[in-house]
Amino acid sequence: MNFDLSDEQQVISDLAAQIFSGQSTVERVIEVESGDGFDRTLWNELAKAGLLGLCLPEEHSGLNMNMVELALVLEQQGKTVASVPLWSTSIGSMAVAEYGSKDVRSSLLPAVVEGKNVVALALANYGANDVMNPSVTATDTDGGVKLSGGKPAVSFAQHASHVLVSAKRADDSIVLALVDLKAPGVTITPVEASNRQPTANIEFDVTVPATHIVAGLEGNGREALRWVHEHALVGLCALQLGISQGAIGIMSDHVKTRTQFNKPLSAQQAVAVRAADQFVTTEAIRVTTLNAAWRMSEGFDARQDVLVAMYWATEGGHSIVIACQHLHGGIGADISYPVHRYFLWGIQISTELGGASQHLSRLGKLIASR
Amino acid sequence: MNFDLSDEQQVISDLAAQIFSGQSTVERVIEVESGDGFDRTLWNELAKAGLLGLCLPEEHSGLNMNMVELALVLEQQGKTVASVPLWSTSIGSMAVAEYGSKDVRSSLLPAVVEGKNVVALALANYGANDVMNPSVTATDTDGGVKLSGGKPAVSFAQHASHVLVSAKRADDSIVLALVDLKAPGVTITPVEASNRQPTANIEFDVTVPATHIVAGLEGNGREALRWVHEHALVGLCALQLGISQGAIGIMSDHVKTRTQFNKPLSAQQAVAVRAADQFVTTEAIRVTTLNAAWRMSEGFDARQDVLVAMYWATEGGHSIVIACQHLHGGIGADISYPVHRYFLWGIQISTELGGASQHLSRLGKLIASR
Amino acid sequence: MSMHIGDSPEEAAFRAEVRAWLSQHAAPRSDDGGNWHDDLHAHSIACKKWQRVLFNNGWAGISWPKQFGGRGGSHLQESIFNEEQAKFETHTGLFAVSLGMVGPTLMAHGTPEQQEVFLPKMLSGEHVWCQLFSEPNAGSDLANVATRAIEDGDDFIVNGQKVWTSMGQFADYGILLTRTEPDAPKHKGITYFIVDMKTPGIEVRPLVQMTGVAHFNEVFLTDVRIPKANIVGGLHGGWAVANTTLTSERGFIGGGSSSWSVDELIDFARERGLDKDPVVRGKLAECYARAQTLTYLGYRLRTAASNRTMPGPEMFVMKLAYAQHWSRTMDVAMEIAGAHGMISGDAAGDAMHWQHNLLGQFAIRLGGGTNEVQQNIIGERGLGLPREPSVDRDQPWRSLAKG
Amino acid sequence: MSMHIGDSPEEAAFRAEVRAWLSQHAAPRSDDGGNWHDDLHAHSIACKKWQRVLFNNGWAGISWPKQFGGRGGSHLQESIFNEEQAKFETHTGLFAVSLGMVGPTLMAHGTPEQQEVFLPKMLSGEHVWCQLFSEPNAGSDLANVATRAIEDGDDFIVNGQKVWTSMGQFADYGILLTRTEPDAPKHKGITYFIVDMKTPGIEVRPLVQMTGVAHFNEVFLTDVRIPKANIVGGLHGGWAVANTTLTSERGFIGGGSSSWSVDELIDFARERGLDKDPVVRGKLAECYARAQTLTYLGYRLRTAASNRTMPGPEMFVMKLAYAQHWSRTMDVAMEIAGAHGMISGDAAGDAMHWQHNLLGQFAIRLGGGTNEVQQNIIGERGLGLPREPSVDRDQPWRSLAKG
Repeated sequence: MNFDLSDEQQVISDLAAQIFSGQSTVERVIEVESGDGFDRTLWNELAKAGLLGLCLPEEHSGLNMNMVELALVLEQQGKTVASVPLWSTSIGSMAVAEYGSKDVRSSLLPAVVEGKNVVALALANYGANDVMNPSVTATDTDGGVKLSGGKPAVSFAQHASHVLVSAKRADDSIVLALVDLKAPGVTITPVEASNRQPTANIEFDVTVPATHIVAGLEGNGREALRWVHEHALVGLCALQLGISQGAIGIMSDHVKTRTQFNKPLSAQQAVAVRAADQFVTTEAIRVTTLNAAWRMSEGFDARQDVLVAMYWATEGGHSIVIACQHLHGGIGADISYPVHRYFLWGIQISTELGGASQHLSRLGKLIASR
Repeated sequence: MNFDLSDEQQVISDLAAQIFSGQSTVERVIEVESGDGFDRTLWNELAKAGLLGLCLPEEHSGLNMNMVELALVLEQQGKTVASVPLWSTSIGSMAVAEYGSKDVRSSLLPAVVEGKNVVALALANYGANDVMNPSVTATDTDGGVKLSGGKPAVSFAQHASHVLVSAKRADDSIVLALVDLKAPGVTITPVEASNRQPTANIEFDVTVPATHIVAGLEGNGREALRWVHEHALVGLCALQLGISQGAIGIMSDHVKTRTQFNKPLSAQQAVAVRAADQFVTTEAIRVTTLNAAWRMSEGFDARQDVLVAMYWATEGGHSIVIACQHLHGGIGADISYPVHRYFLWGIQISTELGGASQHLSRLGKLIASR
Repeated sequence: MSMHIGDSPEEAAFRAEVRAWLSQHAAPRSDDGGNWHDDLHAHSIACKKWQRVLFNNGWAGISWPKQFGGRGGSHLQESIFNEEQAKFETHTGLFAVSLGMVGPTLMAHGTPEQQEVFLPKMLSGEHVWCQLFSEPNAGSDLANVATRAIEDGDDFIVNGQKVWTSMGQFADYGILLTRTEPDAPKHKGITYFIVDMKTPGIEVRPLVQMTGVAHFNEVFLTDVRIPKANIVGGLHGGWAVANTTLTSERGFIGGGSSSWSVDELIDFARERGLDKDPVVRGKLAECYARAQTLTYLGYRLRTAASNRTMPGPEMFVMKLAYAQHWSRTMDVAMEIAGAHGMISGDAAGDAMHWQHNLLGQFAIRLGGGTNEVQQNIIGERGLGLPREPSVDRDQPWRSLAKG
Repeated sequence: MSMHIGDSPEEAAFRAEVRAWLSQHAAPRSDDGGNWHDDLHAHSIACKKWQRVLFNNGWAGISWPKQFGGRGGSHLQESIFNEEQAKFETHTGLFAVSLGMVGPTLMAHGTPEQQEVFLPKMLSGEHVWCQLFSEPNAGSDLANVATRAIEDGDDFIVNGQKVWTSMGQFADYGILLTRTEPDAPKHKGITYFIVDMKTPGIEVRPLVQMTGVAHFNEVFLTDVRIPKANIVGGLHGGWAVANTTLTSERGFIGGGSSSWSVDELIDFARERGLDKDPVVRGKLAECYARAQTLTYLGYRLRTAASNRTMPGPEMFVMKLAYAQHWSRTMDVAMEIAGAHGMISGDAAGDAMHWQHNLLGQFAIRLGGGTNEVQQNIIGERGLGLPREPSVDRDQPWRSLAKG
């Protein structure tokens, strides 16, 4: 039993902290926001540090680490609300490494490690958004699979080279395809996302060659989608952990220094208590996220663990960013003050891939039908 | 539009306040608790003041008032956690007055007004407790209806002369019967209730004469049960309103006078804020209960209104009594201090006839399927 | 008078009259709640136009006395009018401060001259008013205002900075709190002015919010000259006047018509195929229960306003319940919205409407005093809890540490 | 050392050894969680018997050094043992104060003589200890203790009243906080004693709680004579010693084995036919999520206890999360119980078990400092918020107003 990070993990976490806090200052975030929304300087730094290949196999120049280490890096990203497609690129490329053909691995992964390929994730669906029930339809053709239909709100779609998309055949079997976003038949329509990250809806009317069908040619589509989904969820939890800490840090500084009624806010009725509750919830996100990431890294069944972490990341993360925003009073409403970005990110992550009720429903089904 | 009480209603409320606060002091409550649990002295006072026939027709010596006035009286009972079967006797006798035969009305009601007859209500059921799906079975016989089966946790069953019991025929139609508790075939097994009021489980193996079948001989059983159920629920809301106010009153006195860290508790972090939240919730119980009672009195459809009031009375009432108990610290754990009775009553009312989720489910069904 | 929760026959007749008039003069409300958030300027023009229509037809200031140009009706009638008006595509927000806060304050504390000059043009929509109260270091602790006003002949000269001035960029006049006696305790050295927003030295800078619009402004005052005739409530007597304004504001925020309704949320759930989901239904039911509760709390306030003077803690109860209701409902809305909840702009469709309201919740939580300020007032007035011991109530304002 | 959330091979082997031993010496846990609430006396006898079995078999004080009669094992081993023990019908509550609070305190602050005399008999179960800390006017503000101890030759003479003394009616010894220097600031005039509960002048009066049992007691001390040799941590040095005791208590309350589990709650829902209800399922899931979270918070504390000294705010986080979990779970349990939830006694069946735990929640919320006290500590240690300005920290205790 050891809940502490290993020395190696601590190094990764410190390295990520150094890069994100060094590069993604408030000023830089504003600069990127007013540009195209992709901090390429930071992206190159992450590539140089090897963090874009953190969980990829050594044969493709990766560091061969796993979900715990990725969670530690995403946590640092969340702390600085840095605008880079680390979550989707990492999860998408890990899925390719895990399930993809030799061809697709060799063509995609080394360029991911170098920072040249960016992967988007199209898991969410129009309608009631059951990730395991994709809204894009897949039809087998000679030498490939034809995809038709749309995916909403894909972050960084307009800057990505590829998108990992889930689709469903008429017989309900599932296909995971890596689609070249420059291919004809792929239509990208930028939309505004609440957290201001570059985001687009994508329409597919394209045939993907068999080499780029990452999973689903041999009946393993559902298992692979579940794998990607669980890894994506834990990635979101890790981001939310960082966002919560970032929000709480700004809020703590505020309530310590802001004086009303001739004493600091933190000494006013209820403020300290509310702040403390946010700290407790953040710790819940932390330990459950680490546990889920660890179980996944070890190859254990982590279905329930992921849902437990997601419960805290959605319900808890949501209430943390609302409380932090609230405790800023009017100042928080001014968008030249940084706390609102944490609010927007926190809200976004709470709805991305399903809200708290949805995670609790799934968890309830698992535990009550044992 | 007038949300204020009429002068007549104010008189009733004041009268009830005077009787309950005058008679049902903390010392008296303890005395009754250590006896048989029925404050007969108070009961006789209520009879003398006419309050036992508050909503009964004038022809049976009643005051011919309605649910708003009864709610005002039950509120005062709740404030003092006085141990009298006012809720069940009032609702039960009102149901008899509304639906019963001339025979049963004449035989029951005048004695209720005088305080001689006490009516218990057996609406809850074993199992998943859907009030509209009674667990006692009804079988038509010559000249009456045979009842078989049991009802749990009937308050004041051991002191009542009659019980109004809901039962179901094999064809799912419903019967409401007024059963003489001295009749052979009625078995009363006292149980301990959390709020320490006299309570018993009842087993029925008895044939009730047609005169005492209050509803259900002519196909109106379901409608009558709904009528009783709604009135019973609003009665519970009114009790909970009083309980909440009683608990908050004791709590306010405590936090004002209890000194820790050299200042009153009410000036400590978070205490005043938490106390204020309980006040807000109590006001929600108040306005929604009055609204439901008023709509019922006017003969309007009050299904949704009752559920709204019940939501606050269960979810809100529950959190009020827990907060008040909590804010007493260790002192509240000592049962020679009065606040715990409000906690026990509040918890009991929150589960009696279904918890908050159940009321929200029913309400959700009504509003979403419009 | 007996209890009656709903329209009396006279009130129903009035409501019918109002509805008939409105249906002739306004379009029915659109599904997205009149999505005016995006273009404040257009909104302000629409507000002025509508206020002029109201005024010309005798519907402006329904509860205001006739002597001030009002209709001389009851508060209840005004509430009925507002309820019905909310069902139409009408724009009113620009005059919220003027009619909801400045008007009642001037009627209570203004001089006859001030009332005569300003009230009619407020009603006609000719003048738009804003509130210059909050400062960077005077938020919840409003009595800490530091904007200085120094006597100079028949005028005062004002220097300082104000924040959170709603619609300030469109305002013709402002109500302004200043410090005129720094050596008095903080509540006793404040003077309340009327200020012409075109006076030299006033600069209004819009603050863009998360929703992307600039509802609020910072206002900088540099050597702004205000005649003494514009003082409301006497020299150093501004705190009592400010309290009248704030009480009106809280009532407005607690009882104002919303840009959304639970019915719309139920429709939204239905469109998203979630209206049969039992968990979603339970949440919709909770939102519905809260909305109903606010209705009855509102009825009670109206009754109180009709029968007596303003009640004790009821208004604060309403404001808190309203803030809770808003925030809970938006949480449910975002859950229902799902992936759509993350998209803004036209692509988002209905979800955009809810997202706007989610982001807008902080104005409700903070306007008219934070939730915490309301809770403390309820503690005092509802429960009789002693006022939180204050270290600064009786000391000279000048001697207090400034945050 | 790499991260490992769960038993290492060595730990798994130890767990197997423990389980094998337990299954030979104890019966499996019954469904109702060992419903010992009703008969405290029988419970106390069973506790003594079981502690003796543990001691004789080398399982008492697993993490205690061998010099004090312990097993010399790790904290982790002790946790594993406790987890396994909770699956059996074992009685341990009587020694919670002795082993969880007094032992660690004496090991840290006791004199060698005190350690030698008291620790072994604590482990063997021969001596039961209680805590004499809280007073009617010293609850959250424990440093306000007023029980006076006055020097008299080789002894001190003690007068005062204590409350909330858990299991005091069964105790042989107590740890006692007294005021020895009223003219010092309140934290600096406190002395910590060991007191023999059979000393003349000590009267223990049980307090009956809502659950119907008297877990707590009032203790009256009248001219109680205690030798100076029984002082722990030096004259006027009691506050630091008390903090060691309290820290241990919080860890115990946060991490103690429960009289219930979420698995049992799921079974209960199944028995009541509610395990397929989607709303109930969602609530069960929330309870499950909270339980899992406590498990990992516990793992983290254990890791910290094994690798380093006691961590910062983590223990307080755990205690708060535990209190929330308890209270939320009981709410869900009572909803599931329905009408049964209102009945006590034998007729209630399983519902009785949950009702007991519902009523018992306040001990968890209040023991080891109220939730609010924990929240303030987290504010200070977790967020670096300044300590709430205290009016009484440096003044002589004698000069403070007494509540």
